[in-house]
Amino acid sequence: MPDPILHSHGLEPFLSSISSATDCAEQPGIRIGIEPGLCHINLRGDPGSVEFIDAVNSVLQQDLPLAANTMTTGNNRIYWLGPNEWLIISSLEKDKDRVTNLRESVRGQHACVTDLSGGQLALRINGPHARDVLAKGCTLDFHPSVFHSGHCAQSGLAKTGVLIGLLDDGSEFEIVVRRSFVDYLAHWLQHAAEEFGVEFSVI
Amino acid sequence: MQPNRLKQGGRIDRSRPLDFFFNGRQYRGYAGDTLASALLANDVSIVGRSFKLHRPRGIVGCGAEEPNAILQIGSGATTLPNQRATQVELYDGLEARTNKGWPNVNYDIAAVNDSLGRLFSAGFYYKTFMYPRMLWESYEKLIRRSAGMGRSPRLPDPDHYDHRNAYCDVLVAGAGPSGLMAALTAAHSGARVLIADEQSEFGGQLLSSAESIDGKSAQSWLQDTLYQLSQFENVIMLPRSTVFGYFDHNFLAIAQRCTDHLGGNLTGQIRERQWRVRAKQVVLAQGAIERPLVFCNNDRPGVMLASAVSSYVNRYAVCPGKRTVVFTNNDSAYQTAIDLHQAGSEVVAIVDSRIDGAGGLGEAVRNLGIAVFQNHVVTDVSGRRRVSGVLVAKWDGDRCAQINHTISMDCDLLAISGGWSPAVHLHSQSGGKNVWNEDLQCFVAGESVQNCISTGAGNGYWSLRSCLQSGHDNGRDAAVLSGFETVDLSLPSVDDLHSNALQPLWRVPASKDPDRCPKQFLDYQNDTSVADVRLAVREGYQNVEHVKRYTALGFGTDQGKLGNINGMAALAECLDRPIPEVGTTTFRPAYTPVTFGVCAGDHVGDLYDPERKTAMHEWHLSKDAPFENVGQWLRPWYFPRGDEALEAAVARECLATRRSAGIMDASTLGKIIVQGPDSVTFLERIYTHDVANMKIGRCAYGIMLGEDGMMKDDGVMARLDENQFYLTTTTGGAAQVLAWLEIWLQTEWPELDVHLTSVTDHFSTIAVAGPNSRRVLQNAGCSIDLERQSFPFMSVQMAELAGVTVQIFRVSFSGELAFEVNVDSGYALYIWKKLMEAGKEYDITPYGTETMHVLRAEKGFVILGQDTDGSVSPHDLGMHWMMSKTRDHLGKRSLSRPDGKRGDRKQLVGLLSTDNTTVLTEGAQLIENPDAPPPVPLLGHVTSSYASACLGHPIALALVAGGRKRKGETLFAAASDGSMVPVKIVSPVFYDPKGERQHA
Amino acid sequence: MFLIKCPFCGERAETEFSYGGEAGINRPLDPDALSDVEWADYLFMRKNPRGAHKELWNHAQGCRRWFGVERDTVSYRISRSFELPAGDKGP
Amino acid sequence: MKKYSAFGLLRNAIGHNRHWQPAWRNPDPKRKYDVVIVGGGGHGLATAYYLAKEHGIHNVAVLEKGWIGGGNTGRNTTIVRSNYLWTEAALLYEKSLQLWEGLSQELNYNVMFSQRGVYNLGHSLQDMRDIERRVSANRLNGLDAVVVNTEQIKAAIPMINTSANARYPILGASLQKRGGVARHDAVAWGFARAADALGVDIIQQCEVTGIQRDGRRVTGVETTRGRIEADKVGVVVAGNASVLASMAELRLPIESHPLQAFVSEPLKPVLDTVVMSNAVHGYISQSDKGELVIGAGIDAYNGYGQRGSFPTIEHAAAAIIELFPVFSRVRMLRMWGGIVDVCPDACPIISKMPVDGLYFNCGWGTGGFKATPGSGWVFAHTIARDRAHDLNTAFDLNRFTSGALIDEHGAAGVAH
Repeated sequence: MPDPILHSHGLEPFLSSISSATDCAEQPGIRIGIEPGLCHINLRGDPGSVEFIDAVNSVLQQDLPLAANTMTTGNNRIYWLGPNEWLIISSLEKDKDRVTNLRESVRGQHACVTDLSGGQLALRINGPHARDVLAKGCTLDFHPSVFHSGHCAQSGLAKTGVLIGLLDDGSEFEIVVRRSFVDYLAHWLQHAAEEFGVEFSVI
Repeated sequence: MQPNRLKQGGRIDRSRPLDFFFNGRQYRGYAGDTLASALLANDVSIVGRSFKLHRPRGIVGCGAEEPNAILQIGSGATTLPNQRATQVELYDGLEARTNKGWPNVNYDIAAVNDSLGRLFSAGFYYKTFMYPRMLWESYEKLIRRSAGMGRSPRLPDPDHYDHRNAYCDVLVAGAGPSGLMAALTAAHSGARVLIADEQSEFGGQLLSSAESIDGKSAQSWLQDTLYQLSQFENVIMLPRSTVFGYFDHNFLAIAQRCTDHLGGNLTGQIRERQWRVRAKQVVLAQGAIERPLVFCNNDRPGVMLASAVSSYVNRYAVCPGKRTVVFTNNDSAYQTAIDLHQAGSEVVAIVDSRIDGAGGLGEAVRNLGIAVFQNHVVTDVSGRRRVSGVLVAKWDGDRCAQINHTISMDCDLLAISGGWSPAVHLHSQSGGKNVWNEDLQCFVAGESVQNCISTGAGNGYWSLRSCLQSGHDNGRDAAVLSGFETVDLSLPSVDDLHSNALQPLWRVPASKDPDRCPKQFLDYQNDTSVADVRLAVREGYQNVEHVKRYTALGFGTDQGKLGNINGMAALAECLDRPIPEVGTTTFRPAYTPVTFGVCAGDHVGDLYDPERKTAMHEWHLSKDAPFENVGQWLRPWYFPRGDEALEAAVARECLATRRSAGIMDASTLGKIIVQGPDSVTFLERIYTHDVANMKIGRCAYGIMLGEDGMMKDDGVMARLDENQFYLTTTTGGAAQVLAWLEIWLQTEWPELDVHLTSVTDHFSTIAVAGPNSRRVLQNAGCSIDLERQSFPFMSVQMAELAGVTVQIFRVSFSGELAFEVNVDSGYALYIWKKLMEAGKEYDITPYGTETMHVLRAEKGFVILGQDTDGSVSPHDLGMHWMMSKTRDHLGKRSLSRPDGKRGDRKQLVGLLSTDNTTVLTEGAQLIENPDAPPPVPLLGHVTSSYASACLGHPIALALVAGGRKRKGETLFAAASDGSMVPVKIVSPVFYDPKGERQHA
Repeated sequence: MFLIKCPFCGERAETEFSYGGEAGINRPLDPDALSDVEWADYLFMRKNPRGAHKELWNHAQGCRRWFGVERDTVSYRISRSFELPAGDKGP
Repeated sequence: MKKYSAFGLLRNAIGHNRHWQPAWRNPDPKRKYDVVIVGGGGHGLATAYYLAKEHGIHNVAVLEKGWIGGGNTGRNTTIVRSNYLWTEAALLYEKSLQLWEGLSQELNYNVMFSQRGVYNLGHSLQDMRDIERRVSANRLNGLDAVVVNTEQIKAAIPMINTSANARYPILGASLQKRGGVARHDAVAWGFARAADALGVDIIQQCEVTGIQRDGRRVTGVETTRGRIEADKVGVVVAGNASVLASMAELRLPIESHPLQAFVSEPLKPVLDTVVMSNAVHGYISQSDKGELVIGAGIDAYNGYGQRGSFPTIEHAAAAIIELFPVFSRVRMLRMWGGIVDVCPDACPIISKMPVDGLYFNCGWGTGGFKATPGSGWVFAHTIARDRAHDLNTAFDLNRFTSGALIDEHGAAGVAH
């Protein structure tokens, strides 16, 4: 692959249009970071198969989350998406051959490895009002007693489907959205977060 | 000067005077006032005219039940129609106007209707305005003009609205004494509590109560309690928030008003927020609504609910009259007499219909020197524009009697209480029935069908003590039911003089029978009187729903909060049946009206629906391409050069592509990876063609049918590996097709080992078409041999292009030599630009959806959804060759039904206008005889029609009955503008019929 | 708005789901052997009961799995959600 | 039946309105009728009226489990139009529209049929192709219909948002000027009064619990008020067709869904026509009383609860604001739901059944109100003659077997 500089995530015009608007002295109630250039891999397989689990583990060096609505973090962020489906997110640079290696490791099994890096974008959301903003557009319960760190869920946010996970220390959400919706979602977030003050940045 | 303002007391802030305007005249009130209290303080007695009879009307209540003081607030884009003055918080500069009355509300010419009142009896419009028929439209214009209430804004709303989803263990609707106790108790147990109240301040009845709690004033207990509640992290308190809807599975909607009270010109902020709450348990503490008494002229300005009078006196420091008569059938209005007396206002008398009168409260009243007329009723009111006196008669409790008055009393305020009706609306909305309580003479909540419980006055507990007690108990139980420990709080002590004794008095007898006496109103806003209900019954409209619909009872903006029970009682009397047998009505959301805006939230304007954009979107924008909505996607329609119009641009794009090279963003196509050992088996059940025989690296055109045999979707299928396939779908069909594949896989054939993954967004697709397309790719640094022998038509290869790994499909939707490049969307814009650069020497021309449509139509390729609808089979499109002869697939069986074999099915054909110049209208119907009278047999319609620059004449595709056999025949294309264009039926393939170019 | 229990993800709001109609309509194994009437019965005829109804729902915005729900079509109460029976490859 | 007139109104007013006659009798059911109509909605009452008037069959009972007009007749958004795409549907609805045009006079009951025009908006190029297709078909079928452009729409409906920057800009519309709205309750009451005057027994609070047969022939019905014999039984019970069918051991190609609507508080006239949009999923008119009457989409699930899910209302509110941004501050007064019986092809079944003497009229989906008089007219013909009229031949139950569906999805969608 060529230089990552060639890579685009679709939010460039959005970011350039709002750069001046967020020039506020006060601490924003919500910060939204865009993390481009990540490797997104969709993994399908049988969690009941030791062979499958071992194969995946040998490549990822990390356990697949087997409980519903959970994620594991380590070298990668691995999200449970369904009873036989996971999303693996890691840095693109570090994991150039990740897709090939994973695919090799499960060859011969009824498993499936699909590169979705171009199709998804991960947003990081933190700040004192992060939960308030998410609750505006999502029907999940974001109360800390329910949505704690390591918890994740696929749901709808405003009018698009998303995957939401709460990362390690419980202060930052990761939101994965399909690329074609990312411009819409960024506009919606900007609108929804306006009352709290919002700041966008590229991580 | 505020003539009715008390010198002291109340919860208003006398240091913050606020000026406001009513019908253009300036008045002054204070912070803490409602518009109604400020109007009363200024002795404004007429605030509206009734709907039909234009009778002058004054403020009756102090909350959501108000039927008369319905005003227009503000002007311009932020004007608000139909606001209840009793619920509008006063702000500086507020402008309010009445809806009716010409020349003005005080002197209204249309009040002549009142003297013709009997003409405007219930249902009169069903009986007239019919003859002559042609005049109905003129009658209707008049009716419409006189109907309606407030005026809609005529400019777009500058404010915002939003939604907030919330969960709680215990939702408490209403923050009066019982609601507060419930919330407090539940909060102590650790439950997540959300408590909402429609008023600006929590407290409900406590805000205007003169009673004491724990030896302190009710207001000071309230303050302590609110402080305690605010200290809980697990409690959310929402004032100005009406729980307006109770839906299935304990889902409730709350409308929170955020800015209205701050003043009308504050725009651009979040004006209202809708809380969408999923509650484990709900405590319904919405209190009770006082009922008016029904007697002659009971609608005169100056007749008010007793509890409202108390509120105005105690909470707003306004005494709405100087001489008051209290008329009641129960204890509660005695407190009003006391409140008035304490405020220094004269209470002429209490007229109590009961023989025994009140107990403890009666004594208290007598100790104050207030006269009590037990066993008496008010039969009529004098004064047209303001109460000037009442007529009082002794009454022995016989409801059928006609009685004459014996006493007349001068007064300017009549405070009435006909008892209380619990606000059972939310309980009813939740699906619960309401049941009649004979002791209390009201409907109370019956058995709960969802996880909710009614409490306090909302469940028929009238006294403060019992409200606190039931709130405590129900709050505790709700917390326990949602999984928390039992908590018992000590209850505050309250003196209770109140007794529940109430005398049923649904209509006060008059000196004449109810059809002849002055009107006894049930529903003020709609002018529904007892006589109207009697008329409805007489005419056979006897079911309560018929009565309501025929007389409009309960159809006002208060939705019958004030009048429904009295109306049902009038019906019961008329039918001589007990009230519960007459039935109850089912309440529907909203409890009080909510704006469309708050229901829609932020899903308006730019955010109404997502705009899906491709990775090349910005590039298209930079070329000033207009966009076409295809589903949620934005697709470039054409790429104008300078001020080129659509036709010219498309002609240029078409020619460039046919002659050299064109490039198109095809990223919106749906893309699905099918993987697994049973992929072939699975796909053969879905698609019509032979999948098993496809070689690895080859592509095929595929169609899928619905089980009804009709075309569902189409696209390219590529075999990437033994067990891996790649499918494309139509842009609009992507999500639907994936769902369709999944439902069959998961529900019908779960034994098949197949995984489906959408890669629609991952891959961007760039189509390069035209005789020079191969050279463009080569120029861009394509790593593979693109020549015909090594990369034949309908095959797929992996490659490096400008250093990026891509997947190249040699497929063509234009009929030209063409390549579709699939690239990781992160690199798509880069590759697009590279291809543009590489194509420069071939004048590579970007084209949009319109050119794509023309190119494919020249080839006779159909677009599903345009050239087909849900009634077109593959046979109709001439796709017999696509159908497997040997095996079953979805939809196949349906094709052999009798209708599938009809000879006159509509079939795909080409059309040429016989003059060879007219571009047919898409959608035009095809007929044989242009002179036939209607109904003309319709043979089909034009599905696609374009000017073909390449062919030099227009072309069209059509579906025509038995079309394939009609080739050479002439039909007429009849468009909606009446034009008739003769057309010849030809083959649908206009260009390169042998298909040589795509194989180049 | 319903609260629907996805057997895999737990209770979620109705807006995450799409509806799939009556459950348990099995596609005939040999459609060609069916009369037109029998085929129409499979294609179009539905129980559409007033009361208990076994129906299909898809967790469209979640795990994308189809599952069964038993719901009363009058009270809208859901008595249970269930996973669809796993496939049997058969002979 | 005493005729209603302005003079009668005046005369009765003088008599303190004490001499009005009941609009219909309240009889006990007889032992036997020539025809029993199950369902006292607009369609059932119209059927009874036309049986008596057009076919001379007066020994007819209409059995209603609740109160007449209490089902979908009293729960719809009252839109009347006939501009359907397919000839079969267009001619049936046009027959109905023609009956509407003289209905107040025919029944001597003002049903307030108001021909204020119906606009069906187009928001995409494909919408506009479909509109052209439908309007040209309408014209050839003898219906009034025109295609109008954005400027014409804006001129007729000043409050509408015709901005090209809207998310789904309005590109044009079809207009049927003869379309409009009517007063829904009055339709049921008017037919009831007129049918009663012709001898029809209208029996309320009488629920049918069984359909009795002797071999292949219907013999009567079992009801909560006892057994009633009948030579012929016509069933027209929107929202309960499958339930009644199961009493005769039949299944129908029907699913029942909630369909919701809501009204605003009454406003001074602000919208003088009917506006419908399939793409933006909302339709709106203003009643004579001043309320904006708004139809929402259908809820996806089967439901007999006469209520739907709130998000459906939220979507409809957003759609209305998209079309009419000025209504954002207007308030919704009341929402409700009806039960619509939906056929796979969005067209009704007006048909003889496999049991002799049993007839069903059902599956009107979201579009039944406009068809009320026409539906009654052809159903009466079908029952009286034991065969379909030309206008409803295509709406036979057998079309689901033969495959000859009349697919109105494109033309009907959710919007009625």
